[in-house]
Amino acid sequence: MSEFLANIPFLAVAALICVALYIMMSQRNLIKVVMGVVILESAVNLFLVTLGYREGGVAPIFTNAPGTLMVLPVPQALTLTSIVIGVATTALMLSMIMLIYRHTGETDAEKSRKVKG
Amino acid sequence: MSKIVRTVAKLLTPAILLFGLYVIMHGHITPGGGFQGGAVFASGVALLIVAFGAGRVEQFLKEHQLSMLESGGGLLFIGLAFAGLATAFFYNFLVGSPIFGHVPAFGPNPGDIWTGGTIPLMNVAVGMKVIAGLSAIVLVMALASSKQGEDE
Amino acid sequence: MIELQVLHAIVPLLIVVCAVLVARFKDLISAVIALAALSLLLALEFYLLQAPDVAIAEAGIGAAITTAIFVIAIRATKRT
Amino acid sequence: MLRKVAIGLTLIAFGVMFFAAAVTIRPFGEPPSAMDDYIIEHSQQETGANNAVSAVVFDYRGYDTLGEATILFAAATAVVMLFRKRKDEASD
Amino acid sequence: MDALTAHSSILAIAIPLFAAFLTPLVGKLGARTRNVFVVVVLAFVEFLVLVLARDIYANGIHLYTLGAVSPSLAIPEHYMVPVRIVLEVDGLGVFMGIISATVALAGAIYSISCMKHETGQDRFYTLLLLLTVGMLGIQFTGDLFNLFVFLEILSISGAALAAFRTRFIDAVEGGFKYLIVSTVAALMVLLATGLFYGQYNLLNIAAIADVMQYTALDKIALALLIVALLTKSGGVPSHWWVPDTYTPAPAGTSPMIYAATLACMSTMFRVAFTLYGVKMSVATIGWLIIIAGLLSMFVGVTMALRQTDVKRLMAYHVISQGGYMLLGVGVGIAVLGDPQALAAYGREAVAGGLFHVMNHAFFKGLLLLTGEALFFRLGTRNLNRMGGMGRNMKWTCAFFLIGALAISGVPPLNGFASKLMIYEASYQLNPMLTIIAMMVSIMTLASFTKVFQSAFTGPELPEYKEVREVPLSMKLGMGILAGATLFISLFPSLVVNTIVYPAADALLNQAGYIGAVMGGG
Repeated sequence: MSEFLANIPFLAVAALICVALYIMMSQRNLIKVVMGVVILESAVNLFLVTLGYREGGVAPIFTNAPGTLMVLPVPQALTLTSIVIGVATTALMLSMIMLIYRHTGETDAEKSRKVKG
Repeated sequence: MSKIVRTVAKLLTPAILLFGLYVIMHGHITPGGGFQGGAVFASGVALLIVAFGAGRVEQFLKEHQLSMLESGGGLLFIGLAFAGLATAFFYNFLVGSPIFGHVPAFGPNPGDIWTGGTIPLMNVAVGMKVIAGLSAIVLVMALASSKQGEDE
Repeated sequence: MIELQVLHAIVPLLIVVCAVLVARFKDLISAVIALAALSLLLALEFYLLQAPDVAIAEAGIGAAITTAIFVIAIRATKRT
Repeated sequence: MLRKVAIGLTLIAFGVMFFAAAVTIRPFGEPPSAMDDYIIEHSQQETGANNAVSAVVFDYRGYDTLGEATILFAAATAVVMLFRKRKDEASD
Repeated sequence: MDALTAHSSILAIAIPLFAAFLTPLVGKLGARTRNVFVVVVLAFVEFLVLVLARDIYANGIHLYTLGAVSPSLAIPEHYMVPVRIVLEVDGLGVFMGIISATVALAGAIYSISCMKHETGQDRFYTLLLLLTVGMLGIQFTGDLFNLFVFLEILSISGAALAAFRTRFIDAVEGGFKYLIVSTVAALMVLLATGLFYGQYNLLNIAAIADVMQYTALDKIALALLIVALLTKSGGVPSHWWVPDTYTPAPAGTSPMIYAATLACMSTMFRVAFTLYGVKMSVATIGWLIIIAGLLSMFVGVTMALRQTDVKRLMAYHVISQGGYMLLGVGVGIAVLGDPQALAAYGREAVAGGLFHVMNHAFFKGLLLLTGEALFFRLGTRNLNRMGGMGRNMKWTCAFFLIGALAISGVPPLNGFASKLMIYEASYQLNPMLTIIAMMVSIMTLASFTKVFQSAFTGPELPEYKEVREVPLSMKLGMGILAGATLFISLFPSLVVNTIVYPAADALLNQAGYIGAVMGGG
């Protein structure tokens, strides 16, 4: 049981992924679908940072750190990259939705004809 | 947007922008760097756009200027990567040289801004790029959005 | 140390709650606010996980820029 | 109705998979660290940066960062392109 | 020259990237300068890839460690795992590199006249260069996270290009679908990367393959990777985005998006063969891929028979022909654990699948370009409103004939050669596979006969009397791909032996791939 509790961050990641998938599959409003993608991105980011956490470690910055027991730096770098990638894709998706709305007057996946096949 | 928001934006924006620049410059010794600083700076620009409207911001911050700045940042960044090509692409050739070349001792230390080799320069390049890229995205989307609003 | 463990349990749970709120809200602006709250809590969790670099980036990009572009996009389209 | 069942089944499949992964993955806070220990030990000598994350972002994995900057550039280009003025806009 | 060879892998990626950042500035100097600049850059990339290919066929796998003291030093001295990003190019990587660079060059040349009347051309060419970067990047990298990054570059630039003609609603919707599918797929790849990183603290493909234990988490990662990359390569059951994205893609970009799709497919093969290899339950995975392939073939071709939009029809053939590649390589995976069967027909099956990738990139690219040429001159893609174009557009007609005969597997064209290899190999695993594949081939021929009849033969329609042949640069773009198709048709054994078998062997030689990084091997 205590092991189960200790893994709460990982469980939260799993729950976030499920919520994101639910939003993406069940919502017909395209903006909501994009929100699902954003939550999925957040879940993956949280997963990466969680992977790098070391019990009792400090941030991997030597300036004024108390010692060299540090959390892992690589996942943090990966997460930085993935956050910026996330905002880039989100912006492009939202721009496309704005254009779809300009053409059809709808942001609903089914009303605006073919989107989502 | 209401007057309060504008006043707050007027007071807050310079601080946000300055903090963004600070974060970019000290990326190699304190938490932060080009991305974080650029994001903070761009969020200041976003605040301006929300408070004063995209039209007014566009009067002194043109989209094509941002495009140029972004291209410039990208070229500077990849140029620094190319500069290491004598050894390998992305080789940190400035470590040990007089410019940013000091090497700190291993372990915790108070930090020295003249360290990091190409890292501070890359931070600046990426900072330029992120500021320009994110601001351009927000600005263009806001302009398109306000235009779309008028159409209806 | 025990407080830290409690925090490590509570913040992720709050993040999940925010995600569920995003799914439940019909009004898009409310959903965006929930999303922004999720981003801020995520930044807090990153800080707790000793990742201040990522926390700054998430606060700047996730909470500010993403919210801004969502609001812009919603303003240009329908609200629900 | 069919759609709801399909969504439910997919969600259950993914849910079981991810929760199984979350429980079986190693305990939180005790990562293996073959690669990262090298960086913690050597980043100061090799790059001169006190911030190990910066060292990873711009030196050890600088190529990823280049890719990321490229993505931002591509997205900005794409957004500007999508909202560009068109010749036929008057007739639109 | 030696220095150029040593750095050729990174230069092939970095130079178009540099050029992409430069394109907005060069665009200020005028359209002609910019067009020449883009074409010269892509030609130089092609040259670099060929230099790299010569090196690899002579000296084996090419390693490039970014930022290291010496590029060939994948693992830091006195250490046991790779820390930096390593580019690892083997026979497969350079094989796909040649395809991508050639298609990109043809697409760019074709676009010059085709895009003349569009606005925003600077950005068009920037994105075109970035798409090339993405394709080469995912082929050359030896690092899982880097794979994710370049997959995203590819997705964003591909989606933006598909949506380029924003005046058409289909274009924006197609781009949006492509973007959603790609983003979710890329996030799945990232999740799988995280699963590996959490277990082994490694990101390098070779190093992970070396220590892989095939735990429950590895199985989940395998499922995520296969689903994600199968989706991106347009196989059934996640094929629905393909026609919507390809149909509206402008000018020379649809062959490039197609080449990007193939790049994703070859990445899937890389994951299956190199990352997992015999450690996974090969028969199950192999048969799953075979079934996906058969379904793709069948669904694609039956849907294609019903289409009246010329490019949409071709897009459904993209799905159907992708099935052949999956079938060929799937047969190879299914017998991976059985050395005897592997030597008897497994290697040939993989080679056949890869040969079909190459052939198809050229002739389907050609067909997509002819479809765009018809649209360029007629302003419609509807087959029922075309007719008699064979008289006015002789070149386009000839190019179309080459492509159509090749895709239907008519001897002596190259499509026949690669399909024959797949038939022979799959027959030995299960004769039913061959029968289905042949049936699909006949249906393909029927479908393209219909296109030929309605577009090029028959009475000349009065409203198209004034239609002329397409401009020179479009003919040139089509000509490059037609030339490549004809070259392979004339010298199939030469091409197979010099570049296809090395690519297949690179896939099958997992130990070699690992050993190049980890030493020993």
